[in-house]
Amino acid sequence: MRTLLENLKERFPLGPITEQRPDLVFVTVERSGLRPLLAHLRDREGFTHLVLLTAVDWIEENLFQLTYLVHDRRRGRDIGLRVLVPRDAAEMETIHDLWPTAATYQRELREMFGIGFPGSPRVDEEFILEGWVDLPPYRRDFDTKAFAEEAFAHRPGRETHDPATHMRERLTAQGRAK
Amino acid sequence: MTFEWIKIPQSLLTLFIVLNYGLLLTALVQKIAARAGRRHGIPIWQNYVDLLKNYGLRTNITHGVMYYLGPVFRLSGGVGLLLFVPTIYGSEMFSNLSFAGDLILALYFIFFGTLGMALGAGESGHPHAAIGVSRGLSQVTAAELPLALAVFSVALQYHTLSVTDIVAAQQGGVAHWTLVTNPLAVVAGMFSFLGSMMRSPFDVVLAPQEIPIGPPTEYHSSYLALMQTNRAIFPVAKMVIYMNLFFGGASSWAEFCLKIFLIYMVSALVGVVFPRFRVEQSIRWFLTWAVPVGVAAILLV
Amino acid sequence: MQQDDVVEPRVPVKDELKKRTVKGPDGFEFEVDPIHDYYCDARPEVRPGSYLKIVEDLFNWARSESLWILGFGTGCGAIEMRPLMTPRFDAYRYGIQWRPTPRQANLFVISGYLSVKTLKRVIRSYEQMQNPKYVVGLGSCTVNGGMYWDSYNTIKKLDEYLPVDVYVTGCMPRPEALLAGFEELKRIIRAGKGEGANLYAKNFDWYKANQKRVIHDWDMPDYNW
Amino acid sequence: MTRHETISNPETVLPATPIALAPERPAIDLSSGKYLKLWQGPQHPGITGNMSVELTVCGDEVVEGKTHVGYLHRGFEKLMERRSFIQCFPIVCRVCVPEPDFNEYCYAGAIEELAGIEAPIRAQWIRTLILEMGRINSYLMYLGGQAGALGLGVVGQWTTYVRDLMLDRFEELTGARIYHMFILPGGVRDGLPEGFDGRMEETLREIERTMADVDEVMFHNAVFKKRTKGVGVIPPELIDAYGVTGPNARAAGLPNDVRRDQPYLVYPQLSFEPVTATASDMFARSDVRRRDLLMSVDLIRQILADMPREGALMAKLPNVLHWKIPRGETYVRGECSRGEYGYYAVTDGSGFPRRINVRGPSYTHAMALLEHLIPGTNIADVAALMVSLHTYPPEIER
Repeated sequence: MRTLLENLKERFPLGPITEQRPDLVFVTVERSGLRPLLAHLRDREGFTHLVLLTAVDWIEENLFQLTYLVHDRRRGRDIGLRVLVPRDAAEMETIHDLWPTAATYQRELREMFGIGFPGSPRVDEEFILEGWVDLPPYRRDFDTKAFAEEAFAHRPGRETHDPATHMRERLTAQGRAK
Repeated sequence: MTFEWIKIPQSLLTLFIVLNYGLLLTALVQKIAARAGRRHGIPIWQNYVDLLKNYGLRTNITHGVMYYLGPVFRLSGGVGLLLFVPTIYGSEMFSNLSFAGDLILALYFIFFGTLGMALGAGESGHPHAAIGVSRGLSQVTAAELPLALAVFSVALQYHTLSVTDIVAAQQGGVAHWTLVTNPLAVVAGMFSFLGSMMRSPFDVVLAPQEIPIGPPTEYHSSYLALMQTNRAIFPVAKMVIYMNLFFGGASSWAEFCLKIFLIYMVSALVGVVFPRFRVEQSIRWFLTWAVPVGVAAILLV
Repeated sequence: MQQDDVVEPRVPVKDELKKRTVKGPDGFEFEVDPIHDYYCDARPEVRPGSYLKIVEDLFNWARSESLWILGFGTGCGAIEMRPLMTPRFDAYRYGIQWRPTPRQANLFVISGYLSVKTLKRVIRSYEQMQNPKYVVGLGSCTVNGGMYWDSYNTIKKLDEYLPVDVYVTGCMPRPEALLAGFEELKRIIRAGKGEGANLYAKNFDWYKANQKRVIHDWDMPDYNW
Repeated sequence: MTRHETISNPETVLPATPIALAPERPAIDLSSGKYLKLWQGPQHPGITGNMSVELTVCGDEVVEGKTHVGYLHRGFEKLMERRSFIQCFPIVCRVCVPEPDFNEYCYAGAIEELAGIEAPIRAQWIRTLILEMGRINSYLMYLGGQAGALGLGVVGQWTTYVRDLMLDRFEELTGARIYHMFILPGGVRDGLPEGFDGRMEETLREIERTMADVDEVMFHNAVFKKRTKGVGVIPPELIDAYGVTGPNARAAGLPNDVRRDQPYLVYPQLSFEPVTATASDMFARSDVRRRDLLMSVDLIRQILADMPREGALMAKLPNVLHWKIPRGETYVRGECSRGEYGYYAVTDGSGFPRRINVRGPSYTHAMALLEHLIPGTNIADVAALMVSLHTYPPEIER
């Protein structure tokens, strides 16, 4: 893995590198540098298997982190490529021509995060949700509890406890005494 | 030949007996098939309850006249088939209207119900029904071919088309049955029988996993109940033909019940252990296996 | 419930469902209105039982002994349906069978949570079943949301949308619990109280308003059967 | 990177060639009257779980198929973001119904890795045991489904019967039939009950007996062979394009098995060889799964023979009510019965996960791959084809 990273560093501008496990590395790359790097990894280094493509919402920094995880089946190692895109103009290049299956992931991201992938097949079709009218649900600023309370009828009588207070009251002496 | 009016209540009695026997028989066979899957299966009277429930449903909807007539045609196919062949050989009471019809009429009745059903199901407008109908018609046609050949072979053998005469010729012990005297025709006929019983491997017409459940998809309440009635009568009627042609007929109700049960078990046991053919595969199967046997049966007579 | 409470669909109708003119293979032009061509949207009516009590009792007995379940696994509860119909539990013994089409089924087992998308299909399937018909809610998630009480995509209270006869709680309910639920349902039917379909017809506007409140892309007729 | 030398002949490993996309098909003119739209599902007995395939058929041939999912979406990934790490534990298993233990393992593994905890050795053995038991369950269900989709219902009866026996063992061990909630972050809830080994051995023998019957009725059945051989072939060059993993890839000749390629838990100490086939059709896929099932039976015997009976079951956890995990991200994978199952977890230093993404194998198999395989098949084969990819919709949409 070390040699691979050295190699990559020579050819591509790489951002911060996290070595999570001996066989798993996360690398931050520029938005524009992603495609050539992915193509290189796929064709030259044997990372032929796209494991997943997903996003993380860093709302505090106003960024979406896209994670492209590719896997080298022969050597049993993974590289995760992190790409940061701004939240308000969330758009990314499609990679469905490198991996046709990526189109599914991109459809999901389009729907659940509102990240656009122009050119990806059927990307604007509804994937999981149907008739959704609110914010894309996986965004951090979408509050599922408030939405559920507002949208659905609830049966009265359901109690929700905060675990910490509940435990304190049940377990400690003064809590029980109360 | 004069027509005796007493024939009509007598035939109705036959019909009644056969209906009850059919309901119990299908339940019994389902129970036996369930045993193969290590289950107890349905109660023996379940078919009666289902029938009663379906007649007792409060709503039904229609898709047009043909939709109404589909189950009616199907039922009249079954009833007609039953009534024009002698159920019990030698019994004046249960030979029904067989003086009037012959084998050709019986063959026609076997097909008649299917055609009526096809029209009715086609009008229901459900795509699964339409696909089921097209599959059903092509498969039934393919399955009918060996039966027709077997029937010709038997007719040539006994020089008659009258079912009563054919049965009469087979009396006097197992050695006189067509099963022994013309085995090839029996094999061809039984192949066709498997194909027409709507059990695996030839049940792609109904195929709940593919086109649930084919032609009857849209049928419900009393339409369905009518079809269930037919489902009890028609197989038995068909097996009566087979019994008369190949297995020496029956001279008492006990013999009748036993022989019908055994013939039914053939298809049930095959059905339990086989998955189903696709429609073009089953047609090819009939053409490559059953039809040559039928042709051979004709040539050897 | 007043008519003006009915929520208008908030999502535009899909293109394929719009009214349009189609040219057939023989050059013949005809108009297609997918939503209204294929379905009958007459309001359901309350159907009283038989005039004679003894006949109705007999029918109710037959209904209770011949429960045909619609083969629609709506949620994770569907996984316990298989053991239910196989050697260990063998529900066929009690007259319970699968039917693959809603037309022939008369018992709808809502097997677990219903997402909004499934709810739409469930309503349509339910409306295609013939009166009398019964609904069994399976799992805690149909009662009050269960595990998914704060999920944005599952309904929390099934009886707002469909008339429910029996709830079987648990996550996941065991097949034994299901069999007990069916026995309870049989008791209800025999007592002549399994009138869910009539309840639905009677409170039709209320059910419809509830359904439309959660299904934003209502692109089907109000009642189809 | 030392293990890759053990990997068998490099010829089977795919060269990095340009990906062949599905051939462009002429647009389908639905109003021409030549085609028929046919929905399989969601209310359809031939569909695996609650999903649907929108078929465009021309005669008996399917010209286009589109998968529609979302009927089971509960928003787990969102719900986990508002539950503390220990509160997530009871809901993760519900992501995938027929084989829930992988969710528990992957979640626990990811959390342990990010929090720097190591599960005790004995707990790891028990985890492996549970995962293999779950695999057997899942395969039994698959075999019944595959036979049932072709009209051979009796196999489903038999396999569900032995699956019930296996569920009894699960119940003994964990107290539940379906959702076991046994693999906690930090370890497992309990050790094996007394006499478990003996009863497990009986169950395994019963499974082997049933599998012999299934072999006879299903795999040596002329009609079954006729229906499955040469149907639904996944070309080996499309394996990477469509992210095919697990038995589907192994049936195409690629010895891809996470248990051996990136061993986790105690798999390095067990001896096994990935099961492969070459034909890559429906028959090969079911055969690979049948042999894999028998291999799992063998693995369970190995585990029960070798596992330590004494020792801790839980690592020491911090107070779970105030459990905070520093910022980090990881991906933990395992080989479940359908392929590669993985959890991608991101933490941000708070008491809640920042993001958890479930990577289920059905996600790629049922969506892009199925849509690629369907055109050109017969309507009658669609249900069987879908079952043969072994897809479970709850893990697609979570």
